[in-house]
Amino acid sequence: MMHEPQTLTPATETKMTARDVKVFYGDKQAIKGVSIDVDMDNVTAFIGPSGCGKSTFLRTLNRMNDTVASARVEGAITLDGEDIYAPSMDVVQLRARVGMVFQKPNPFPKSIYENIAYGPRIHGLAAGKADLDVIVEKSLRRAGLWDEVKDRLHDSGTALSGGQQQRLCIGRAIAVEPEVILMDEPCSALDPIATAKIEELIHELRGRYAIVIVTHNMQQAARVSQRTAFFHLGELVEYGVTSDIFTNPRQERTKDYITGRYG
Amino acid sequence: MMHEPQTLTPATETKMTARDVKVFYGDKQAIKGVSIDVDMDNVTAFIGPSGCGKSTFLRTLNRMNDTVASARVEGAITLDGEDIYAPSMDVVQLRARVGMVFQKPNPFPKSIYENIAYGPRIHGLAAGKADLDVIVEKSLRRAGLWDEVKDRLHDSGTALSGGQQQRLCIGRAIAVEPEVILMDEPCSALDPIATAKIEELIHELRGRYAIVIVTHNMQQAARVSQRTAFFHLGELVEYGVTSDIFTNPRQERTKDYITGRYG
Amino acid sequence: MTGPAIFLLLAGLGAIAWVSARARALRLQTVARTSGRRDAVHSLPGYHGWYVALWTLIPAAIFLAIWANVSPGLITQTVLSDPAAQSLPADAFSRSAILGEARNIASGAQAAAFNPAARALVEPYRTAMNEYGIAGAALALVLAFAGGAYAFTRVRPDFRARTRVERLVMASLLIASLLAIVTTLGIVVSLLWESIRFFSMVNPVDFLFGTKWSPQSAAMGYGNKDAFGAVPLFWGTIFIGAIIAMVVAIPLGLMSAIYLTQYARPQVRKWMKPILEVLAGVPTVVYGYFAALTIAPALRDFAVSVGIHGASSESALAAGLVMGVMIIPFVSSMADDSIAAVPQSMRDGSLAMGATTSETIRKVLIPAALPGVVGGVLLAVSRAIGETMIVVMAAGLAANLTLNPFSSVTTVTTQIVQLLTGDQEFDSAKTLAAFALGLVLFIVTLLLNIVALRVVKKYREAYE
Amino acid sequence: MSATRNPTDWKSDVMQKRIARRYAAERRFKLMGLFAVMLSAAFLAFLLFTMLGNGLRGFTRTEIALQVDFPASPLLLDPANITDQGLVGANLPMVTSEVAKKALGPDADALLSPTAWTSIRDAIKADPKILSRTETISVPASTVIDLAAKGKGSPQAEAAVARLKQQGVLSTGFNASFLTGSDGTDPTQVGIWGAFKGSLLTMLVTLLLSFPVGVATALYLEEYARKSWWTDIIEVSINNLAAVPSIIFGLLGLSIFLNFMHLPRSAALVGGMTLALMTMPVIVIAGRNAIKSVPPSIRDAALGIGASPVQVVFQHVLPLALPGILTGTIIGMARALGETAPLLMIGMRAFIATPPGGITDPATVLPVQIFLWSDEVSKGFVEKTSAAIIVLLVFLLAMNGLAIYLRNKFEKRW
Amino acid sequence: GCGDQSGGGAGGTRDQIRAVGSSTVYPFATAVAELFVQGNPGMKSPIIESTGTGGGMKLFCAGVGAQYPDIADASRRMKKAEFEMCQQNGVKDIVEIQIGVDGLAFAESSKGPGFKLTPKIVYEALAANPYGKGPNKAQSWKDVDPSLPAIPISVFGPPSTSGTRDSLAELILEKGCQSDEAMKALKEKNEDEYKATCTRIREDGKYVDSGENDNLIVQKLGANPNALGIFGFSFLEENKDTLKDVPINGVEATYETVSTGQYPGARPLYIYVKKAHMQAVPGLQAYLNAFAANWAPDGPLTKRGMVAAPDDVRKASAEAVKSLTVLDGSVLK
Ligand SMILES: Nc1ncnc2c1ncn2[C@@H]1O[C@H](COP(=O)(O)OP(=O)(O)OP(=O)(O)O)[C@@H](O)[C@H]1O
Ligand SMILES: Nc1ncnc2c1ncn2[C@@H]1O[C@H](COP(=O)(O)OP(=O)(O)OP(=O)(O)O)[C@@H](O)[C@H]1O
Ligand SMILES: [Mg+2]
Ligand SMILES: [Mg+2]
Ligand SMILES: O=P([O-])([O-])[O-]
Repeated sequence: MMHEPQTLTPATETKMTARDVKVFYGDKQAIKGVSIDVDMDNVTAFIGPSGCGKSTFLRTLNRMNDTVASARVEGAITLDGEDIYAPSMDVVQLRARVGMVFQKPNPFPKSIYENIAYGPRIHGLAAGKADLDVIVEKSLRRAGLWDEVKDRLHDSGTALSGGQQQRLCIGRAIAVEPEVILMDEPCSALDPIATAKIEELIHELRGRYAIVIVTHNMQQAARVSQRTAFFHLGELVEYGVTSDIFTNPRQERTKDYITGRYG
Repeated sequence: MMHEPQTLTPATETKMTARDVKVFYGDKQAIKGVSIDVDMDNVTAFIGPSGCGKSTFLRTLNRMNDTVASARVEGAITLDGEDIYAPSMDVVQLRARVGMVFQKPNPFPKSIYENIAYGPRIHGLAAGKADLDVIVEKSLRRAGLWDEVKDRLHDSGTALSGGQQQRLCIGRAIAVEPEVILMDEPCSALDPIATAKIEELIHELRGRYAIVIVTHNMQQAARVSQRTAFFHLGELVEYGVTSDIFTNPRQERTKDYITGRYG
Repeated sequence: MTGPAIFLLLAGLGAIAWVSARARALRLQTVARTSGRRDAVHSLPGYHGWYVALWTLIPAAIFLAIWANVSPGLITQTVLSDPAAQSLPADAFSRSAILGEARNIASGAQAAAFNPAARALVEPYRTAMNEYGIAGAALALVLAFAGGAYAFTRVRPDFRARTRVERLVMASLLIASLLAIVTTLGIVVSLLWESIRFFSMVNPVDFLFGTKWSPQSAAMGYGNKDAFGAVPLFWGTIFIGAIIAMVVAIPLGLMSAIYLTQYARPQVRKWMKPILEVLAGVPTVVYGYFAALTIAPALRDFAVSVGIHGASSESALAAGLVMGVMIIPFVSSMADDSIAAVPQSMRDGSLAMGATTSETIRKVLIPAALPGVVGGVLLAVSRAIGETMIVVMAAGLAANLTLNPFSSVTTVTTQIVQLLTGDQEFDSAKTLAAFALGLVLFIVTLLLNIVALRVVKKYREAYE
Repeated sequence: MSATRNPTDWKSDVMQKRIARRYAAERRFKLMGLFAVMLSAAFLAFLLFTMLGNGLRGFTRTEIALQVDFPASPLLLDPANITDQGLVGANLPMVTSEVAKKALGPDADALLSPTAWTSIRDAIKADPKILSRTETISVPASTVIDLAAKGKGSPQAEAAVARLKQQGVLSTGFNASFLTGSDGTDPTQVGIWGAFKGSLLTMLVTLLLSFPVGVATALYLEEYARKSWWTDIIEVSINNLAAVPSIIFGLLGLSIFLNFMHLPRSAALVGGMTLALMTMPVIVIAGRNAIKSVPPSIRDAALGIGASPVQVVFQHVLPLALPGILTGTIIGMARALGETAPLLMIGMRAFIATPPGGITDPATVLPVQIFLWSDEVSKGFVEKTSAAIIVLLVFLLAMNGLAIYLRNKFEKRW
Repeated sequence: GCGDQSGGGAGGTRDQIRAVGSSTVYPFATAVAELFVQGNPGMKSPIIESTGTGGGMKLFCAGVGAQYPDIADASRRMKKAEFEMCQQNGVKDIVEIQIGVDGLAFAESSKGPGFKLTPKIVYEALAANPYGKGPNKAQSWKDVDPSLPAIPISVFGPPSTSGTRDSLAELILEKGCQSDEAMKALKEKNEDEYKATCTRIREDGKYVDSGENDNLIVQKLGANPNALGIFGFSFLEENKDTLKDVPINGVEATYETVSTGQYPGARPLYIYVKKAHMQAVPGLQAYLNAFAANWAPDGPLTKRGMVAAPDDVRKASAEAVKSLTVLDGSVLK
């Protein structure tokens, strides 16, 4: 692939913090006390074997876990220093500020234009049609999709290829001007070429948004992230600079995992 | 695992032969002229990448393909010299003689006893209850399950663990005294310990029944079989003594496959 | 020999055949098995038993069925040649009535004669029936023996009895499935046949597009012109079933489905769903009674109190409202299915954008589920326009072309019931009109269903 | 990497107002949903309570205690020889009327049910010895009195009730004859047993015809039929039949079973056959779904061991699918039990005061009986109609409950 | 069976009497059925189906035998065409029994304006084409006759298929129509046109046809004080609390006026019996006897709203029950 392990930008601004976060599904504990900082200028990757709780933890960051009736979150998570689980926090606004991209591209069965316009419309970010047009174009450009779709903005979003759909979903998330973008294995349903495009896009978005990405693919983590968190059985085993984790893991478990002993 | 590549027993008796077998699903040809001999004293493994036709070919050997409406078989397959596709061949008896074990353990939702007794009952192999009891015990013993279940013969077969279920299925096949046993990836749904038990069992059954096993796992093929057939794109690329195939393949394609170039 | 006796005798023979064939097969097979070859034995002994028993029973039964149809004619021929039959009237109908009676008395199905002329014929009938009865029984027994014997000789260890018996099982399954076609044909033929006769009296164009429905005046001999304009019925049907009922059922059904699937706690959902389904299980006659006795008078009082003109105690509104309530579960379960079929990822996608639940439902889920919901509504409409008892009891008979929901309208189904249970004339256009209406109803509901199922199916595929 | 960002100011007033509006809309929408559920449930409750309110009274009846001085009455009866025929000739109605007049005044005829004398007849039959003494016998009151005693009468009737109460002869008791009697002309005397038995016989015919045929068809289509234009036709027919309005089946029954095959009019046989045609597709569709949900691996297992296709189906698939098929059958039968319209077409709407003895006897069924009673003039029939509805609903709810129970109990995840 | 002249069909025996026909006679027929069972313990109750007079005739005349009804109830006399149909189907000997009289009652709500009508007024208000002079334009009763109030014409009545509607045509409309000489002449000249002109009822919503269920008309009148209802006399009797009678030609419909025939809307009620069935259906004679025993004035049937026939008619009917006098088709119209 085209990118070598990324160099870390010295952290300027800590965007989100998690302190001793525990997540339970009913009686079952899926996350066992995780503390982590996500900063603004680097891409953070979550890796770990299947079922270790990467997705669960990611979803606590924008309270998507609220939609699972049995899920319960303990501990403190902040966004710009504000507790996102505080009663005063408005979850609707939180999710606008912390956008999310899912494993399987999930464009709405509407036109490309409507897919992008959806967020700005519900949050009232556009003053009028012209304003909305500007937002749509800008978001599609940032998602690297504009040139491919500009002539067919009113075709259905579901008619695009998988990679285009995923970029559409990224564009959709960008359109509401989020501060953080969470991505849960955004490329695992894509072919290598589409994957490369998304990775490229992540590079370009870096710095503008705080980005957290869950991935199964360790090469991908190495390519796109500057920081990596390794999860195992609901615990955060190791969190550090990506290049260190891959070349010089401090924990035995991490080493075994990245060398393919299990997972 | 516990068994090293097996030594070939000089073939004493050819049990089944296939000559230029072609299988079509509708217009699509899945098997493109395969000829093979299965002998009584050795375990034959079918390997090859996914979709190459291993299962399809295996199922022609006991005419399970008859149940697929679109499937059509050409060529000649014999069992003890008798053409199994001849009109005079009774497919029900054929299947009693050529037993089958499937990828996913599929015990009947009946008691363990009834699972084993079913075959002898429909084929009229037991003269009475006592006779049946004997058959059930013998089959379960051969399947290496007797000690684990002898106290709960009347519990449901579906309540067993996956590996036990698969052994139950083998016992069920054995109970009708088949001559050949076909196994289609019998361990792929099992954990390593259960897999080891099944492989052990195959060893013990060798010689008593002609055994054909499809497997994805090349180590497994090397461990349990004496002859290996390598399929690719519906063709039989190479068929020979297992140790030769793995250490000294004659065909380029075989070599590429066993060294992991594709598949 | 009487029917039951023959039946018992045959059953006995069948049982004997079964037991003996089974025993024979068992004996032969035990011998064959020792010979070693595996395919020396084919079927389980029980199958041999069935094979022989069926050979014993079926030919005899078929013969008896034919005999039961043929022998009465032969018996009557014999009786007619009896001197006592010379005095029979020439006219075929009364002749057959008398003969039929005599036969019934002779067979003991009837105690005394309606018609004195029949009495003389009872004795000849009795003798003739006896003779034919014995002959039939004898032949049946011979057949049973012959069939059984033939089959018995075929019992050999390697005889494929199971295959034969199974072939019969398969044949009977096939025949059972043909009944669906026969029923459909029966419906089409009976409706078409009578409708064609109707349309030979009434111009189909007048029927389909005429705006005046008064079959009574036709029955009174004023002619068929202008009497069978079914448009007011079609309108009434649509007004009640497709408009008023849907105005009630669609919002309530849809919103219930949304609430129960998206908002309600699982416990609430678990209880409320079956409770709402009870609405669809209440018999329509109960709804009709309820509409006529409770709802309609209340609505009329209301209409009168607010000064609505032409308020009737049998209003379109009363029938439509109650029908709408009955339809709620149809709409809600279809809506439920359709919404559930929208992938969870759509919902997640929208929520993750910061949409509220209701925004997600209104802007993403419902648009995505729309084809399914529409299909469900079409099914509900087809059900509503075919509904009979509610409208019979609560909608009235006045064929009005009106938009006033408080006035009385009539529907296709009401008129069918009315035309066929009220006064009937001899093959008058009025009676036949019921079948023509039935035909229209049949075609319309069928089309609605086909379209609805297409829509639903297509939409399901879109997400698979 | 430069960062030119213009983050949205979520804290601004405009945004805060907007969010408040959105939450208000959310609450409204949720309330609308709750309202829809509640309204539907309320309607059901209203219907049930109306029926209960009207109908429970139908299970009770008002009785008047009559003191009958048998030796003094002009009865033409020999106590030693009580026969049915003798009781008929005994002039009981007249005697009853006279006794009543003496006890209750000249308007006694209006107070007692026209069938009041049958109570006295039954008392004599039960114990002929009473003929030699004075005995107090409870006889049913007339409809007018019955209604007034239950609080629904005219002023005159209420006055009469008050008077009777004062005399201490009025009582209210369980109306057993409602459960054992048949149709009649006087609401004090009608019962549902006749219609109920008619329903049972009709359902029996329906079940015996539709269940085997439905299951056989489902098996054939799901297990054996190879896709062809032929099975397509069968399939389309079945789906269509499931959607055909029930009254069309009535037309079919009328023209085929009655006019063409000349089967007996009004009989449970014809009703059952008509309903069977209607129920069969329901069973087929439920059956196919149940059969479909039996995992193919079970079929493979059995085939792989040498079971024939017929054995596979009858020894494995059918037993596993049976709970599902039964659930569908019960639901189909419940629908048939509540069906009225097609039966009207085939003449099952006659006045039949004797329960049917067999499937070829004229009969009526519960829903049709309800329909007939709903048309009656006498006000006393209102509560009887509702009472009959209660009986019907109890049955239907029990059947549906059983279906749900079966479904939950045997719901298997493979 | 092919070639079987004894006729197919499920002949079979019947131990229950079977009657079909008029909805007007239905309550009386069922009441007698009950009395019959009480008087004949062990007998099964007769099966009585209300199909309307014409529908009953159709079933009745279909043939002789167990699968055909024994009795047709009628709220008008059998028509000649029906009689001929019977003959054609082998139903030769029919016994006609008049069981009583019913009045065609005109009624209004007890809160109503107090109509006073004549056949002529009714005809002019309801005819589709009064005297053949074009469609009926009368909107209010005042348009018909200045003596009447100026309220819109609104009449609830039976459907013309019912015997009750036949009676309305014959007893009231034709009489009103014949007040015009030209119409009388027309009757001689062109029977069909006469019939159309004199008996056809307007269909513009002024006359609301309310089905076989007279009970509904009663309910509707209660709700519409300005409307007029037409139905069987027994229903008027049953609902004296909410309805009041509308006199025709100054004659009120009362028990006396109807039974003597003084009331213009009086009409006879009949039952028709197949003589051929008398021997074959157990209890048929007893059922007829039960009719005869209960149709007297003060009898149970009059309590249910039937009007007893005049003495001479009752005597003749009793004789018909006893000797089963066969109906002579030539007296029918
Ligand atoms: N909705 C839920 N209810 C109950 N348990 C859940 C739920 N979602 C996840 N879990 C459990 O929580 C644990 C963590 O799951 P999670 O999906 O977070 O893992 P993951 O690391 O994302 O795995 P993968 O790489 O397979 O996506 C797992 O054991 C899983 O079974
Ligand atoms: N029922 C069927 N109808 C049509 N095509 C089929 C059917 N079953 C298998 N095929 C096709 O036939 C080819 C061979 O399939 P088969 O299942 O035999 O492969 P396989 O070697 O067993 O693969 P795997 O290792 O994944 O089990 C494939 O291309 C497959 O898609
Ligand atoms: Mg995950
Ligand atoms: Mg395979
Ligand atoms: O039922 P009818 O008496 O009106 O014929």
